Amino acid sequence: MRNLNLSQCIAEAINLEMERDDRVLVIGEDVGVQGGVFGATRGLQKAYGSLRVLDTPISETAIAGMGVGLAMEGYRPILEIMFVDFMGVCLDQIYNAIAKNHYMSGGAVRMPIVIKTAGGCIGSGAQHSQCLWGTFAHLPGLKVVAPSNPYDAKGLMASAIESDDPVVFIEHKKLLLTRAEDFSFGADVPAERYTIPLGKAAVVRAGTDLTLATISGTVLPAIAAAERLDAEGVSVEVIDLRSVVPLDVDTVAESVNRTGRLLVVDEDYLSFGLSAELVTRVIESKARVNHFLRHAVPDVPIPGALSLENAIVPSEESIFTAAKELSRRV
Amino acid sequence: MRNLNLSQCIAEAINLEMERDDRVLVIGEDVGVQGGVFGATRGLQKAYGSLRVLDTPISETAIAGMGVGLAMEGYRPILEIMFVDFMGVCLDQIYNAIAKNHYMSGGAVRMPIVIKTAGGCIGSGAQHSQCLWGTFAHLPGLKVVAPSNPYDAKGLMASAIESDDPVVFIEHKKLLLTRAEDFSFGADVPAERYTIPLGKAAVVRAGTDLTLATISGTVLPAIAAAERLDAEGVSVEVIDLRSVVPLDVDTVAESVNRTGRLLVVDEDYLSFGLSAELVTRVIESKARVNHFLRHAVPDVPIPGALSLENAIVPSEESIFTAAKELSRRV
Amino acid sequence: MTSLLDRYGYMLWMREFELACLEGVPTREIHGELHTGIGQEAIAAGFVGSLRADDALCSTHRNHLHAIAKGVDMRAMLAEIFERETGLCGGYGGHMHLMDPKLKFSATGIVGAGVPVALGHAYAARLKNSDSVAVAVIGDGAVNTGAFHEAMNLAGVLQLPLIVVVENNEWAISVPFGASSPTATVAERASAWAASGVKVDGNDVEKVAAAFDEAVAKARSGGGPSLIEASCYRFRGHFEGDADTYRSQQEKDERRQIDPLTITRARILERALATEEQLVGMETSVRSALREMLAHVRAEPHPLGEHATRHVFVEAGR
Amino acid sequence: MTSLLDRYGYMLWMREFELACLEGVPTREIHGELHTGIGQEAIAAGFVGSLRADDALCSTHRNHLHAIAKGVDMRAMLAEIFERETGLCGGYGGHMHLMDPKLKFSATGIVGAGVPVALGHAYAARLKNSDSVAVAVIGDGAVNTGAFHEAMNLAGVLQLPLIVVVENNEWAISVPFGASSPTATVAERASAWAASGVKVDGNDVEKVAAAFDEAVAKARSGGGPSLIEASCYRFRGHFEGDADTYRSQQEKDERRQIDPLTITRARILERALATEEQLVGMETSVRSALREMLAHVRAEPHPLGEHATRHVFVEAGR
Ligand SMILES: Cc1ncc(C[n+]2csc(CCOP(=O)(O)OP(=O)(O)O)c2C)c(N)n1
Ligand SMILES: Cc1ncc(C[n+]2csc(CCOP(=O)(O)OP(=O)(O)O)c2C)c(N)n1
Ligand SMILES: [Mg+2]
Ligand SMILES: [Mg+2]
Repeated sequence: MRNLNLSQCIAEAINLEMERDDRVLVIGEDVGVQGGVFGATRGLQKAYGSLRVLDTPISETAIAGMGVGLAMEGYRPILEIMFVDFMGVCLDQIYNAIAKNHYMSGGAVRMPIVIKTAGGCIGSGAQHSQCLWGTFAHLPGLKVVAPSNPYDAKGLMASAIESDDPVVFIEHKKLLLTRAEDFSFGADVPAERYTIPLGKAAVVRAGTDLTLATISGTVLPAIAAAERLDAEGVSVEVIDLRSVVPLDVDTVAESVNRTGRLLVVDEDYLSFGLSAELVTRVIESKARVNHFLRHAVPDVPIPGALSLENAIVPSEESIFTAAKELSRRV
Repeated sequence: MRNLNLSQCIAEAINLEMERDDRVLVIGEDVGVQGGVFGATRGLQKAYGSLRVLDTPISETAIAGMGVGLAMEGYRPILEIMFVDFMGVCLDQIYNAIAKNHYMSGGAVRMPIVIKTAGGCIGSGAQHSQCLWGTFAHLPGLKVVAPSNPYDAKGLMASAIESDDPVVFIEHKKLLLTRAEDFSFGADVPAERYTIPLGKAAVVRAGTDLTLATISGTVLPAIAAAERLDAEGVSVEVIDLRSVVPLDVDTVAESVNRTGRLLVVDEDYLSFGLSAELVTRVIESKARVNHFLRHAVPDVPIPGALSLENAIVPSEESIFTAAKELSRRV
Repeated sequence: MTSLLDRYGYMLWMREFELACLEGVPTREIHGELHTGIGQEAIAAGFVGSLRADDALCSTHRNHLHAIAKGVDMRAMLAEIFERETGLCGGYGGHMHLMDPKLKFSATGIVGAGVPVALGHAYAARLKNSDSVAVAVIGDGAVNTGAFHEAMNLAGVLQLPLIVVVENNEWAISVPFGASSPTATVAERASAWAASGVKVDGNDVEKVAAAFDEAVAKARSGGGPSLIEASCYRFRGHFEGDADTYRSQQEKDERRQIDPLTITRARILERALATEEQLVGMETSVRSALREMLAHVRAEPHPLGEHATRHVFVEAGR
Repeated sequence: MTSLLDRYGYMLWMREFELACLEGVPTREIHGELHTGIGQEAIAAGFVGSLRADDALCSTHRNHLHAIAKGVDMRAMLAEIFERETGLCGGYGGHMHLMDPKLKFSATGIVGAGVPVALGHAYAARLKNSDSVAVAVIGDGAVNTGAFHEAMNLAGVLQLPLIVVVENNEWAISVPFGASSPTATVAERASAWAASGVKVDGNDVEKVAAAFDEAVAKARSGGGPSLIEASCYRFRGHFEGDADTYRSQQEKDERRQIDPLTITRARILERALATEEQLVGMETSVRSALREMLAHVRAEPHPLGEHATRHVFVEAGR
């Protein structure tokens, strides 16, 4: 096993795409010389030069808008917005241009753009800890991907770059900083190129009593919680959604049909986001949902102190408690 | 009856608040000399001068950020972002500062700000037709209000200004342009000041067979569709949610408990928005939801041609069809 | 070299095109806020001849004239504006979103948002090691957007072939230039972004053309970005339906006297580049060509509602 | 008038405060990216004496020194940074979000975002017809944000009492100033926003103080906005934990030799404003005061998890 961490896998995926396709570019703050604040673009500027891997000023609107123009010129830009929290300064280009140009042009224009960014909680407070996949998912025209492990990160990034649609690719900061050997799954990453299709969830743990669907940084603690629930006689199936758009309702519905119980765990804000959409779509799919529960950040900004953060962000412990409660509902 | 249109009612509400409270300001593009592109701030600059009613350059980030500073100084600014579609250029100040400063300061700072904007479809294409209340609602710390008629517009605006919390106030463009006499309800607007509490839905039509919950521009067509469904033997209760945050789940749940059927109609995008959240919360409330249906813009940007727009935006006709279908489910 | 007569021809097409558009508003064939460039033709007509197909042009809500200057098919434009299936974007875009990727023409309804897009085109020229350039046309109001600053800044840093033309018609809806600009001109701000700055009389098509051509030549030869401010006046309301009470009747009456078409026409006669009869002939033929185009467009079908969910994604979505 | 000795005292507090913060990182008492201003003390210390309680100061991710200069309670700051319930924001904010509304001090973690907020404070002064001013401190990297431009522009249009101080430490994380600025200095761009522009040696606390005081006086008397560029160097990585390999060891070694505290100290001795013993005494007492403060803060409780859902709304929400 190569024991790469997640950020290395991302860099490797981008490297392989840049190697096979000259049109792939990386544009953003600190992506070049530094190789990304999380190392997820390491080595790329050395390999491909400072034109294809461009360090920009702190000008996210310029970065995003450049991506639009470059896509129109036939390029496939990867735009790095360092933290997803900063999206508010450039969302206009993302949702009014990148997401809509294909539609507004009646299909004539394509926007094969990856918006690469980091999300998730690591004790950084309200402006550096958000997930916001729900925000992007609400806006038509964007695919929204968030990997949970090194193997998926590499394969999903390859697919995101290869996709002719714009993809918001949210890397979890905690996972970026986790060493591969600390992943209970997906730590073994082949050196060669491979892709994982966008929109296919993964059943990362089989179970019979309860379906736990989640994504990104909460997949690992969900699995850990599930292991502990075995001891309590509750068999939890854990599904890693992998992407919010497309949302793989089929895989979840199929599971819920067997278990009858659905727990959605979401590190993003609870309301008007992933959890309600998934619950609703699973019910709409006519799956047999006897009980469901949502466990997410309870519509609170992420607090500064870790003692406060820990109280509102789903953790192994809180997932365990939520799953147990759901398993007992009658 | 005074026969004021909705934009006049808004201007009247702001006028009354500015009269009783010196701290209320209006800041935005074309709000002063022109009185707003929809006339919703008409007369205010004449009455209160060009300092309290400030015409700004096209600089939404400056507008929103100014609001933050002014709120810290004890003012109660009404910030006009002309169309809700333009939020992408200044969302940072809205969700990272306005929405979070109260929280991040541990309650020490208050942000009594109204973000006043226009949403909804009137044949203006993908960048001038959005509703986006789902976007704001997902972000904690913002109240989100969208009136459906002149009476509510006035009373809700008064409450929004009076509120110590930030309120995103979304006026529907079509309603702004509709004359009061063309409203089937809420057209009679008293001249004096009154408030309507934020977060209280209104049952605008009583019914027994089906609960139709909606907001803003689709309330009127929902009522019209309900009238027609009477003839088909389906008695539809129509609820105007009035605000997305707070979301008055109790009123909807109480109704659904009687009707057993819930139709959510939403002019915003279908997924990851109001419709799933409401459905989920109503089910969570333990109301007896035998059947539900969501009818919203099917995750498509708003097209340019009206013939396309009409096909994807809920209308009296499409609401009628959806309600009828839902009423027949067994 | 594009002759003055050629430019006048373009201006005629532009004016007649806009007049044709006006017809669709009262008839409710065109929805939303239609913005026309009537009175501002000399600026776009000044672009003609300097740009190649591989140069990019990113425009605004007031985009028709720029599209014509870039060579976009007018009939497809008119059909798009009249919301027909045969439109440039199949009816999906509408009048604020004319897009022709083959000619690298695009427009946006968000003020200022075209400048970063043009920056991307300019960067593509650098990547391709080509001498193509990118033009962003904006209004005076757009100079105050963050997007403008960020894009100008990066163009300055990288010395990219970006030309930003500011159509300074003195108004951004109801806000006069002086109420939104701390400087007397836009051009004088250019050095803040290491760009050349020049202000020209935007009613003088030759002056515009000279300044534009110079900026294009400079950009092509690696000389970096330029900011061209062209003064002009918006003859009509901000959009069709705008009561336009914020501008005094006197101002409007006076300023509309200064019509770039009249000016150009007089100059042509003065220089004997054409006779009165020739000009009348040109005018009549453009007018009737546009009448015909409009009639054809009006006979074309509207896009089918059932197609409205197409083109959200290239691949499977949701 | 604030004496040089007073300023040195402030600089000592600032340095020791930052050193105290550093201790919380390896112990995991402080989470997230801690940014310190070590090496940049002369700038904030130059503010002292010019600002009143009713003047506003809007700061950045690197905000501790500015808060100290504004007079924010250091113990409450330290407690906030160490994530205690007794912190300035009760632990809800964290080190990037120190806020003290009584002193009109606030900070943001979003680069550039403090300038429009300061603009609002400056506009409040206009509304109140008061002579208070608003200061935004930003880094060199923030000059390229749209927020900066929009706020500067409006301040220029309205000639508001806004002072923007740019701490030009030559780096925005790994991006050197030259790779993000098209001009050699920030100050020379000021005229684009009708602001005065001046560049000062940010290691010289007296030069900073003079320039700052002049800008404040100008703003107080209705003279409009100023842009002050103060050169400096960030002694540590961008945040604690930054490998900081983008700056050469040689550069770092050389530049850290130019320490504003050393410079100021030498000047004090040179001018015989204090004796070596007096200075050592000051240094020792500040150091021990901060040790004591830190010890106290460390004994204070963390906020209770069950309180995490407070303060989302003033009134009932959801
Ligand atoms: C970001 C943004 N803010 C506001 C608007 C609304 N709006 C459309 S055009 C316009 C005025 C533009 O003025 P200017 O740039 O001078 O162009 P002109 O209309 O005069 O050609 C405004 C405020 C918008 N489309 N986008
Ligand atoms: C809008 C935005 N983009 C990016 C970041 C990430 N970021 C934080 S600090 C920083 C560099 C800031 O450089 P500068 O303004 O020079 O301040 P310095 O850190 O040097 O004091 C960056 C890019 C951010 N916080 N906000
Ligand atoms: Mg204009
Ligand atoms: Mg810096």
